[in-house]
Amino acid sequence: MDAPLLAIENLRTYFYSRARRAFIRSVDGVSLHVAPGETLGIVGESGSGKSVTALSAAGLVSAAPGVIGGRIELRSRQARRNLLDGLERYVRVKERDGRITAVEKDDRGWRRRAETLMEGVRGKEIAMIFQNPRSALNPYSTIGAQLVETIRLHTSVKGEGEARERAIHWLERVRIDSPRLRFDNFPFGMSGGMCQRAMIAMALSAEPSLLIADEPTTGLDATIQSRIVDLLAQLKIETGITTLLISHDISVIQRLADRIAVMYGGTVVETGRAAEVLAPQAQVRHPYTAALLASVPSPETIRRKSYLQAIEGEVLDTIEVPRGCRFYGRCNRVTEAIRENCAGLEPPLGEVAPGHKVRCWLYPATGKA
Amino acid sequence: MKFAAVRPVSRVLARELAVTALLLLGVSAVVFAILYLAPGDPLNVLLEGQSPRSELALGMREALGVPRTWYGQYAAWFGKMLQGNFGNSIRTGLPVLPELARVGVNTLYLTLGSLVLTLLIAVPIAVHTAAHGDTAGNTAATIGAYILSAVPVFWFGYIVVYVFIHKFGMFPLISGTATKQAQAWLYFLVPIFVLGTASGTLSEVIRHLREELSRVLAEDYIRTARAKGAPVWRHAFKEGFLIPVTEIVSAKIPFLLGGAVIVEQVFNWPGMGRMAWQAAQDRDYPVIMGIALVAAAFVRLGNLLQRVVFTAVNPRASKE
Amino acid sequence: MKLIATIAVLTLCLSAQAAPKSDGRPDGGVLNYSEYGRTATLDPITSNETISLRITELVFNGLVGIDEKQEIVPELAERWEASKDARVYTFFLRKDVKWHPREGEEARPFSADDVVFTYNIMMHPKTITPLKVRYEFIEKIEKTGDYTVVCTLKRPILNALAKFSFKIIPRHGPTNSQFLTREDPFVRNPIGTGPYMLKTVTGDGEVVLLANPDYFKGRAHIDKFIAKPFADQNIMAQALMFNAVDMIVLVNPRNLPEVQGDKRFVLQPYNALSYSFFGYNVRNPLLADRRVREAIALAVNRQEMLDSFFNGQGTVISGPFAPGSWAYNLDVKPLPFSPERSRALLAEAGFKPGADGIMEKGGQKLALSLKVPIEKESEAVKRVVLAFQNYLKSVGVAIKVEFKEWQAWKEDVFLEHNFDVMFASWVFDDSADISSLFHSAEIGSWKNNFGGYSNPEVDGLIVESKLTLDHEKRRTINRKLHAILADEQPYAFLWTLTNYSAYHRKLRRVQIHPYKFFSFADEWFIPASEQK
Amino acid sequence: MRSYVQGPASVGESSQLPLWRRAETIDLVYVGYGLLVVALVLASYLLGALGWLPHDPQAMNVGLINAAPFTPGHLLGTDFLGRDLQARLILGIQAYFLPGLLAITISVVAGSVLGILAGYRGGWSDTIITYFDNLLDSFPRLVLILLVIASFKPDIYYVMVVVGITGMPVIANLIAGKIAFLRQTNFIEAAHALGLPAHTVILKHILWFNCRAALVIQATLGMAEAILVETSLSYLGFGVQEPTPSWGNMVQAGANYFLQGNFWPSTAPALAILATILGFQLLGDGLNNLLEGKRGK
Repeated sequence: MDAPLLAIENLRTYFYSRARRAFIRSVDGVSLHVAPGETLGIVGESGSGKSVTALSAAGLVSAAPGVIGGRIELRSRQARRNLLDGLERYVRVKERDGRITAVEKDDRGWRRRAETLMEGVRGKEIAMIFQNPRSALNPYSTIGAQLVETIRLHTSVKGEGEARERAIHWLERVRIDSPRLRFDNFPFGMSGGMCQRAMIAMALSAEPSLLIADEPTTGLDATIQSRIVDLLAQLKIETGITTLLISHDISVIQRLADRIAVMYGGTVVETGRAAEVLAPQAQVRHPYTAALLASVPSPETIRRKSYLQAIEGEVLDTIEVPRGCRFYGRCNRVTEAIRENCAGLEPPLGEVAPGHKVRCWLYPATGKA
Repeated sequence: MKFAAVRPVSRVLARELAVTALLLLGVSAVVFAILYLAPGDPLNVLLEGQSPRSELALGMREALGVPRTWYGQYAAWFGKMLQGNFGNSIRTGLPVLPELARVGVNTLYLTLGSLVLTLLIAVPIAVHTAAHGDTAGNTAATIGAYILSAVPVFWFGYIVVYVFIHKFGMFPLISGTATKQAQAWLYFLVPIFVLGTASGTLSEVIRHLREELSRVLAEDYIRTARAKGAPVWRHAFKEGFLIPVTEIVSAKIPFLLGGAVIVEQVFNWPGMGRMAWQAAQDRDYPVIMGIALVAAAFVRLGNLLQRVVFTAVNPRASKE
Repeated sequence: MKLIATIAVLTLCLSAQAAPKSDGRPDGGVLNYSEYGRTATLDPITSNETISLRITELVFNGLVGIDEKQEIVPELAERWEASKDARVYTFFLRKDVKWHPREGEEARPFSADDVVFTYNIMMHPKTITPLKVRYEFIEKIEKTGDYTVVCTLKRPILNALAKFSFKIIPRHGPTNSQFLTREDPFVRNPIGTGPYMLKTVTGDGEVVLLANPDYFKGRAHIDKFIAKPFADQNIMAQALMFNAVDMIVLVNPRNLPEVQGDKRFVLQPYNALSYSFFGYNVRNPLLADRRVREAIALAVNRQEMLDSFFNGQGTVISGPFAPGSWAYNLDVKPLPFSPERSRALLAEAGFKPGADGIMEKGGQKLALSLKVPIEKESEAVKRVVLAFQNYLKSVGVAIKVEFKEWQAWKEDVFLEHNFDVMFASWVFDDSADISSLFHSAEIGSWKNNFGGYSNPEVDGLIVESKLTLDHEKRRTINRKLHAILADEQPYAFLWTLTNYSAYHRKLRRVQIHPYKFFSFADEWFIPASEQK
Repeated sequence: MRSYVQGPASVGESSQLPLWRRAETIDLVYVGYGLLVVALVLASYLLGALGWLPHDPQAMNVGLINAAPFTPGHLLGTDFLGRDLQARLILGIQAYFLPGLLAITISVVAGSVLGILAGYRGGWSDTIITYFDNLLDSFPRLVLILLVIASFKPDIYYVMVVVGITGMPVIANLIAGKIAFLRQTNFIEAAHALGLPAHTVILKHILWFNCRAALVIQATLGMAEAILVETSLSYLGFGVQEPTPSWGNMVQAGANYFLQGNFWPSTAPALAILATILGFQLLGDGLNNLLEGKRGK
């Protein structure tokens, strides 16, 4: 595998709840990498930290204390740098038996540092699209204007007329109906699907190296969803853009992702090529992934008309993180042999097959995590 | 960002002017009611010092063309007002409208000047607080602004006059056209400085701008703008700044006009405020009616500005 | 003021062409003087505020004038004759007087027609003027020649001559020659015969007057007078201290120490013929009893108030006359300050202190309402009124102070007589005529005897004093009146204040008329060196 | 440099920390100072009402005019009539207390009624009420009050009635806006769907839960404005009349000596006004942040 376009190592992004005077450990040591041209799908229940990981990558986390550790290596054509370079100079962390107990962060200093780091990256190298498109577009200016703005900001095209043509070209590529007319429309006059297409056009018009799609189809009704997924698939083929796709909807991930990372409680519990992770009867599978797949109607379950199983228990409260495996509370494949480990010691993310890692004591690691 | 089509703005203008006309009618009715219900007779200011045997008083009423019944008086006044004749001041005999026009300009100058100053102080504090949250700097500035807007206007005026006299050795009173003092333009600024800072509106302007801008900065489309690497300011400007500023400006004009009455007294400023006080004392009802209407026109003008900006900027509004 | 019975006339000023004054003093310079409040109208007939009267003094002349020694001197009338029965006066007018020229017009000569015109327009029913009441004693004025005028009175009155100082306006002045209303442009842009001509009234109410080159008494020294209106007396005082203005007409008592301390300025006292008093409404049974009124007067320490509120600038009085005037009876001493006598008198009048310390008689508490007009910056009035309340509290008289807005106060006092005690001060013109204050005929709406005081003996004396032509006889009558009123106490007579004007030292030979202020302004001058 | 410390995470989901532990310190300071001022105002009102004053506020010492603070017997000096400033300062708030409350009740109660009518009922009542609001807003505040007083009586209650009436539109717009917002999130339809009677929806859900913070803030601002308006009127001579003391007429009386260099008689009451109004403003801000949730950031 050639060098990854984006490599996230041991990323930590915490928030602070004044109500309970405790850290919300949204992203608690996540390591991921995306190869050029590849689409990595991150899946997991809401609250598993997948969106926060994406936002951290794009440097859009504004709440306190925000990103406090880890590295985000970007190796694209124009920019090769660690987006969190020098973070340690602005953050001092106190740990007690492996758990962070206090954080001191120079917000203003880090924000200035991050701005310089992100120079020419955010919006240019890394583009993002969001969940509810209608509110994500500036209601006070037309779709065309917002597109032209991105083009003139990030591409060599500076002339007004030229940029306008380029924008219309992109509207065509996202298959918006009558793009010349839509160019002068305001967001409130357009449907959710249409807005999302405009968002995608806007993101891609900057010709980014990496597209981060944070729940692009959630919030759209079913028929529109599938059309947007088709569009993304189409664009992936046409542009070969490297994508970081975040969704809680497994069917969307199945459809688009080359590789998959399953996140739970702020950590990656399983990662591997899509085919392996989602294979119907794979022997090696993390209990949480299995439970996730079981709760989604697949042709096979429809054929067997078997009931879908819901995963009992609630989503992990990332404030009181348990000592051992985070899924232990809801795991139904705990055996006596590994119970003691599962309860007391967090399993490492071991490689069970080339490129396929699982964080579970059922499959003790063959290689290093 | 091209403004929305001009047609909706003109529609708003038409509607707004109609509403303004109705409101001015309302204002004149309210003022007339107050004057009519008030005990005492507005003509007494002239009868002072002489015993008005009934026929003399009657003689005077005809002289002033004062019909008997109240609705007669109102109708007469209203009829004349429509042709731009606001009647004559009982005290000075001058026709009211030209006098108000001449004097109104000074008050307009004072009000707008102090409005600009209030914004010059309030905007940086509000924007900084909204953008960077409560730093020591902007909290101190905010509290300082709250203190300034809690200060009695005329007392602050005296402080400024005192400082001007003893520290700068200059007397902050604009002399009339008769004698030209050297830095005359400087003296024009002093009352504006006082009304601009101590008119009691500073705290609310800051609060309104800060709240609106904070709300907008938390909107999704601002996050998209940052994700796009576009300057946040260009996206937040319309909803986060332009509309709140026009809203608070149009809301605060009545207060500034009120403050003007005091500042004009302290600084001997020949404005409408001072005239209003004199007229209220003499119950010079043509002048009071005139001032109420012109002042109401000021306020409606501010409101019109706000409506026009809102419609022009906000696409959804112009489509209604 | 001696009444000149015969025609002996000093034709002081020759009728030569109006030349510059030959008193060797320099002409030129500008006088900025400040006024508190703004002029309404600038003509002598419709204006009823002292600010406007001061300006008309500069712009107009009367038939006769009054000099610093209160003597009657010729002005527009060179000489005059009075008939034996003092009912017909003939005035022989100067021939060399010209009206101020209007733009582009020649200056028109002054003649008898102007005098007749002034009288007629003044008395027209539709003209609204405070002068009607004062000149109702004139029956008619006729012209018997271009420069002779004959006035017939309804009845002979004492020093009638002094009353002929009313200002004469040109017959080509007002647009409406029948009657004068405030809408008439003449009211704002008058022309007269006086030492100064009105040039402009600026946007913010500043009145600019230029010296009249053809003034018949010789051109005034100072080139230009500028009246600057102020809305705030503190600012006005500072304006003087910082040379924004050269003169203040009436210095507020609280600013006296500040101005006194500065040797750049001259503090010139002038006794405006006026006195302050607390007036009683004797319709109230409690106050009908003379002893109660005297008790109140005794309980108030007037000298202490004078010293602490007005720097002692004023004299306590015992009767309704200004101390300087001939009618004041110096033998009648003002009531002393003695709370004990006051309590004794109240007891004698049958009052016993109630539970709350307030005097009671037959269940009725001696609680009186004191009505005072609100004037902006009437801080001196507040001090006197509140001190009055404080003093009376110590003798068991409860005073409820009610500040009323100016119009409402006048209606309460002069129209509805709905008050127990009121505070005010009377300002005289030049004659000591107190008939309108205490004569029982003057009781009624808008009449000056608001207290409803009637005493047949006083009525008789007043009428007698008005009719006698013999000055000495009149003096004794007035002195008798003074004694009775001092005893009857219809008012608690307080004091007469010394008014102070303050002006920059550069102003020389400043003589101030007690009432009209600028009567001798044409004599004032500024040395050449200081005429910046 | 901001620091965050992980406390004992044992606090259960339900028992959130009490409001005051959760709030930003700055908001606590604001509300604290505000409540202190309110307490002082109440205390001085009681002191005044019960008459427990260091000196008789009306007793004049004509020899001791405008005495400086710390003169023997008068801690804060005396005013232009030699009356004790300290006693008058304590009594000075009394002039505002009841009239101020009157102004607040008028604007809050009447304002709410109008707001509800306009927002909830909508239709023609909305247009009429917006017309009425605009009408009241069209008057320059002080000129209208001046007119009423000069025509009727310079009485603090008249002033406060006018201040109350002209304060109605602000609250009416506020509530109508809130209702429009709630309608947008079809909160009101949901409440109806639950079969809640109209008055509970209005009173409990709209007014109490949603608008109470805004109403409290408007009330504090209303009191602040009442004081400032009276002070301005005192300068024009139409404020609270002597001999009753009010901070406004004390500042005015003292200001006459200001330009001559004697600052104290007007500075003392001005500082009192300043501290009180600052207290109301900060109380308003603090409550707003606590009740309406975190600032936008």
